[in-house]
Amino acid sequence: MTTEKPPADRLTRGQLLELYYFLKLNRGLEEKLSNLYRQGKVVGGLYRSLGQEACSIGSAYALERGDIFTPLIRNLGAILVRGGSPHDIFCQYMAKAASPTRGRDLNVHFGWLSPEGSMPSVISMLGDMIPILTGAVMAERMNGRRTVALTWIGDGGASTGAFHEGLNLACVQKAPLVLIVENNGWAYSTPTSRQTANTNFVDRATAYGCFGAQVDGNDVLAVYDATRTAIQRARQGLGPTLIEALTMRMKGHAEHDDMKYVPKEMVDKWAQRDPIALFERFLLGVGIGTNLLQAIATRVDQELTTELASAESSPMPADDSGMTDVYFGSTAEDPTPEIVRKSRKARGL
Amino acid sequence: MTTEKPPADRLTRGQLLELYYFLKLNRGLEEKLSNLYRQGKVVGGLYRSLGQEACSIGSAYALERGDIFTPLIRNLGAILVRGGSPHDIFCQYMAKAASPTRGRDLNVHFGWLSPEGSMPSVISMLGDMIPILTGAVMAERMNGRRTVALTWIGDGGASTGAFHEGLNLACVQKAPLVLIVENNGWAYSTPTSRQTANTNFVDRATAYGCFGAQVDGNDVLAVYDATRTAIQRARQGLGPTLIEALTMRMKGHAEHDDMKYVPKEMVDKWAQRDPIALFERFLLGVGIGTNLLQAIATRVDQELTTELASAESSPMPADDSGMTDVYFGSTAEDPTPEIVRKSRKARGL
Amino acid sequence: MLTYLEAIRQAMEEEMVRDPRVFILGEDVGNYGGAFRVTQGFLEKFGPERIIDTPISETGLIGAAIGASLFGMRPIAELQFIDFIGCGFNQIVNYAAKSRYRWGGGVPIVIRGPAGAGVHGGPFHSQSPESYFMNVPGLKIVVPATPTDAKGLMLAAIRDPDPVIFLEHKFLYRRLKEEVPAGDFTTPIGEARVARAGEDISIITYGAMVHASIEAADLVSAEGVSVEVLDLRTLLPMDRRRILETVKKTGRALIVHEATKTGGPGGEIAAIIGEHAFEHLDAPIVRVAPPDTPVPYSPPLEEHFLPNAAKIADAIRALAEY
Amino acid sequence: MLTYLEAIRQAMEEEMVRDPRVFILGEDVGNYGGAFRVTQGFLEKFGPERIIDTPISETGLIGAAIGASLFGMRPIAELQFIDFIGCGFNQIVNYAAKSRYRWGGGVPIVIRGPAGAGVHGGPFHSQSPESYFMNVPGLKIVVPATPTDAKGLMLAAIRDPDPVIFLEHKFLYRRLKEEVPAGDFTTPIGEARVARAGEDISIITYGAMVHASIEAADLVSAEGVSVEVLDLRTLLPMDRRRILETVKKTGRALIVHEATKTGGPGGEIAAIIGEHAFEHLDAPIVRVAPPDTPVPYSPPLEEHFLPNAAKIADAIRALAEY
Ligand SMILES: Cc1ncc(C[n+]2csc(CCOP(=O)(O)OP(=O)(O)O)c2C)c(N)n1
Ligand SMILES: Cc1ncc(C[n+]2csc(CCOP(=O)(O)OP(=O)(O)O)c2C)c(N)n1
Ligand SMILES: [Mg+2]
Ligand SMILES: [Mg+2]
Repeated sequence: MTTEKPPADRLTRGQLLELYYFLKLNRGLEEKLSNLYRQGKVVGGLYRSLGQEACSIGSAYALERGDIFTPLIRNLGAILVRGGSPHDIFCQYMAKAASPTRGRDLNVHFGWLSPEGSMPSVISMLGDMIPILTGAVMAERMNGRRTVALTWIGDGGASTGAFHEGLNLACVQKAPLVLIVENNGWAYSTPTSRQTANTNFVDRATAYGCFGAQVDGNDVLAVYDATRTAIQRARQGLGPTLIEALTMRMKGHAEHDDMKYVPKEMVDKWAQRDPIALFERFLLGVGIGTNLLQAIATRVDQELTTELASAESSPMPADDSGMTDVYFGSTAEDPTPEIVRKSRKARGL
Repeated sequence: MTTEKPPADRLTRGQLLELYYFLKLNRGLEEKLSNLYRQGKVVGGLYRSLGQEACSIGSAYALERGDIFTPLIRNLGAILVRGGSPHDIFCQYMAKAASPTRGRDLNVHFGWLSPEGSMPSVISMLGDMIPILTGAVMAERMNGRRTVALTWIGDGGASTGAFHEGLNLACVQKAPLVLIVENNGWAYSTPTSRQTANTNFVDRATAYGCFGAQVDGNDVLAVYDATRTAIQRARQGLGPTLIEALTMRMKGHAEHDDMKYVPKEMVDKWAQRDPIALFERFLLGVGIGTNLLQAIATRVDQELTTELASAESSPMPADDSGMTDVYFGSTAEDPTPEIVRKSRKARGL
Repeated sequence: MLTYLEAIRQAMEEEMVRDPRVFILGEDVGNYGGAFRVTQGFLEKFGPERIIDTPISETGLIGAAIGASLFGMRPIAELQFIDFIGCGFNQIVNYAAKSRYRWGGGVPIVIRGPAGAGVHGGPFHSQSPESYFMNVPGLKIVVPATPTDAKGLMLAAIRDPDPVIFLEHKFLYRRLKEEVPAGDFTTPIGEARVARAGEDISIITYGAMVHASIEAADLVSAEGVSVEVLDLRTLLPMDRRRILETVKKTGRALIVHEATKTGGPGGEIAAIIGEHAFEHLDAPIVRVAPPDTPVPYSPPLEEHFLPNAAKIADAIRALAEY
Repeated sequence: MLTYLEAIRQAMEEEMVRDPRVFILGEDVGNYGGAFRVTQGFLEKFGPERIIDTPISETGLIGAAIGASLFGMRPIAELQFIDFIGCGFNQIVNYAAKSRYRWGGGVPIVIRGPAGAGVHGGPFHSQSPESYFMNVPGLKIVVPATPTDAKGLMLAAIRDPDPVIFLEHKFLYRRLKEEVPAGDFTTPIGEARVARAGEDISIITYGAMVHASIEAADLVSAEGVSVEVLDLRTLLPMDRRRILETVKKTGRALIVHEATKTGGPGGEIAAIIGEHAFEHLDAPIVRVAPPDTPVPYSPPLEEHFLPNAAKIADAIRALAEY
């Protein structure tokens, strides 16, 4: 059904550059969003994945045709890898009519279903996607497909009951699920040490009876490799893997948050380990030239500029366009009281 | 504040006999309830702890003055150890006015709050008591008391989100909580192997970052010792312990359940390890005579007979006695429509 | 002749034979055939891939049902008692209900389980949870009162493109028996049914209270009062047209439900009548419902708590006098 | 002059100084002072034993609040957004609400958090969850509309012996400012307030809609229509007496809420009026409320969704004409 992805050390030059492209696209897109935010054009909050991009890009890149994934707010990069467009993201953040949710929901809260690969939309409540994706791949298995599902959870979200019920169900069902615990040190202002008494999330794999791996979340190839192995095992019917990716959230919870609560040394330490800088060093080491990287950066910027322009100039939704599809094929009733409608009618309105 | 309980090998003869008394009382009480059930006098279902009595008796016996515990349906024995009376239990099961809940709730769903030691009432939804007792001992700690809380959860109940959120919170708070996972092989008809992919529940202790112990749940002294150690640690401020007690449910989920789904060999195997028979052997081994044990059995039977007679002859609640105390100090409004009340009045009723 | 329970079983069984997308998941639905034996024999017939015993995880199993439904399946999630629906609440109101609206992902699932009181189940095995969901756009709530409707509505619920909460009244499970049409038929979701025709007073009700209401109507008919009983069958969407039809005809509305009075579904019904049938009303809109307490366990308390034919008849008489 | 948010903060802060049993737990309430900074400065002032940052565990933290309350404390559980209340739902409706009734264990907790729409928060950060709880005996639901009431009701809620759900309207947090009495006073739970006196039409409303309703009343007063606005302040228990007083005076009832129309709290209000003020009604009972959809995100959609002064004024006019 799918061409299996090679291990990281057998990725082609083209594939390595593609990874680089997505890393740059992810960061560039978020930088453009930051600008929009400062200009007051983002409707609502903006959640950055600065410094964590490798967790999304490396893992999503290991998915294959037909596979399922659901990003959380900091996995915007995964959407890009799986074919989502910056234009859609811009439109989502600006609440435009052309956004995939037609302005009904925000940021990465959108999705699609396709034989090429699906992205069931996330909701805000952390943990809920774990049982939902478990059910998704159980369905796929019932239909004879060997689809794998990938999703993420934060060090904070791992405290939810839905995490537990979902992962436990996935394990007892040997469902082909790969769950990445993105341990970035913080859940909003709460440090991981106040989230759980054992901050080594990979230890949970034993408890649930699944495979476990801990990986440098700032090393895109390490993330890729760990995810790829987990996906292969899942596809073979061996059940879920919990991958703990160690990383750091290099911006506040959202743009309004100056993260004063984070010790400066912690930021400084992780600044040395920026995933894009690390990967550039690697690429230069395997003989890829600066000019190539520069070209990619330029291409990324051009693409983003074009898509942003188009998104910015697109209209907001018509005010009465939010009434359809609560139930299949129907439009919600206008709540205007009967006597108001009658009185309007009487007045010829 | 409390006299610490000695380790099992330093329990006095009197204490050993007390343990034996409670084991016999637990079993005898349930046998009387079974009789009542067959006579149609139990209102609702009857849930036995046959074969698991040591898990409740041994652990509750390790509690000290002021400590808190909440039994689940199969921890009736713990209620007896902590001063609950068979009379109350009979009344609960027969829905009598004299039951601790005045007929409002059933079986072990009752409780009390007292400086001597409290039993916050359980509810049906499994797992919920874990965060609730965590909060209880957090409150005690805030008030400078070194109270410990003990509760149980089944191999099935351990799959709930409340288990996860509660235990995780207790661990990160280093709350003085002792949680016994009573692994009796089944959750209703569901074998533990379909409940979780790792049936070794003690492995979860590592995941949550608390102490763990696995114990023979049919050995009342082993259960006592493990719980005692856990309680001591908790009282010292070292945080929770998860104790896995290995046992077997020797009756159906409730009396209506013939547990056809349990392999005969499994029942036969565990029948060799009846916790009361095992403890009798131990007692005889340390020189306690059969006559003493027989005397206890007789005393238990006499007590139960008296309490049952009194409970049976006590009245059902008055039909309008269930309207108070929804809110503090108030009575729920009679829902009879106003026009009915007016019409009754008009007719002089 | 099928009992209410057998009608539900038959609907699911027949539909599973017809439609390979249908599967059932829940606690003890396989090995045991469900706590009430609604799925008895299903494991043997359909195998463990389609009859799935889950861990005790309402959030997990409802979540899995949602996920499977997004990928073409028609899952039926059984709750051992409907009271446990609070443990999976968030998945229902925040994922299932809003999914289609937000991003187009339809969630055709059925969440079903034994609801209602009358069997001395106490506060946690007797609840009527419908009001939790009455204000949640995107959900449908189905409350069959008869074996025939139980079958027809179950078939409709499974085939419905949207999430349906299917409340089975456990008091009716084995107490009601009737001739149920064989084979494939559906009872449309959203359509009430005149369970008993009458002229003077309209009772609007659902579930087990349909039977108490009919009994009451029969009681007072000897006194010359003609009562129409409307069985809503579906609470969401609510059949406003038929509610207004009967009330406009009789001019007197009596709402009966087993959910406690304050905040129960009767409020919505009263609001519909108060807005749209105002000019036809000859008497106050009256509700007969339990007091605002948990469902008590002991038989005398539970009996006092629940509406019954006598209490309903009293309200009919007072309304007739008015 | 205090904002609505500052009034809530002041109430909690003053009560924590007065009463050592009061403590706060929630996500990011300490380190960060809460997502909306309602508890800003509290960690420094009261220390980590009384301002507890919990894991992301609504069932856990609400459960812990319940447990602590049974042992003499007066916990305040903050939900980061009230939308997450569905994740702790079971603890609220099955433990907290029923505990006193079942076995005598009173649960004096406050569960509070930002509710309501108008800030483009989308479907999961804009909800009005009150209807989930309207049919749950044992709970109280408080919905302050002004800074003064926010303070007085918060003090009353903390001191209340029973579980209180305290819905703070996030749209009002920093938009409303008024002179709030200093120091200790309470606003009784269960008592509505005439927010604007009038003679011709009664608006029954609560929360942010009180302000839209007053605005509408002002609009139409130029047209000679005198509108009374009743601010319920508490949804459970509901102040039936004051609802009936105003409706009996005016004979015309308009219910306004931000919860979606079907199954919203307006139903209960309509039922109360339809039963007890029937003879005084001169016009249908009318509800102005959003359509039955999730709360949409994009500003034009959200504006279309929400009631506002213009829509309310239209209903007033139609009622006045009737
Ligand atoms: C069930 C639930 N409770 C609360 C929230 C509010 N919330 C949104 S993000 C967040 C912090 C998440 O931290 P983490 O899971 O570590 O992810 P990160 O932000 O670090 O990527 C919180 C508390 C939520 N989304 N869901
Ligand atoms: C949240 C929740 N879901 C479902 C149930 C219904 N239920 C009651 S007991 C039970 C089985 C419990 O098994 P286990 O936890 O292993 O305890 P045991 O009966 O073996 O003592 C189930 C499913 C429940 N009480 N709570
Ligand atoms: Mg994090
Ligand atoms: Mg068990």
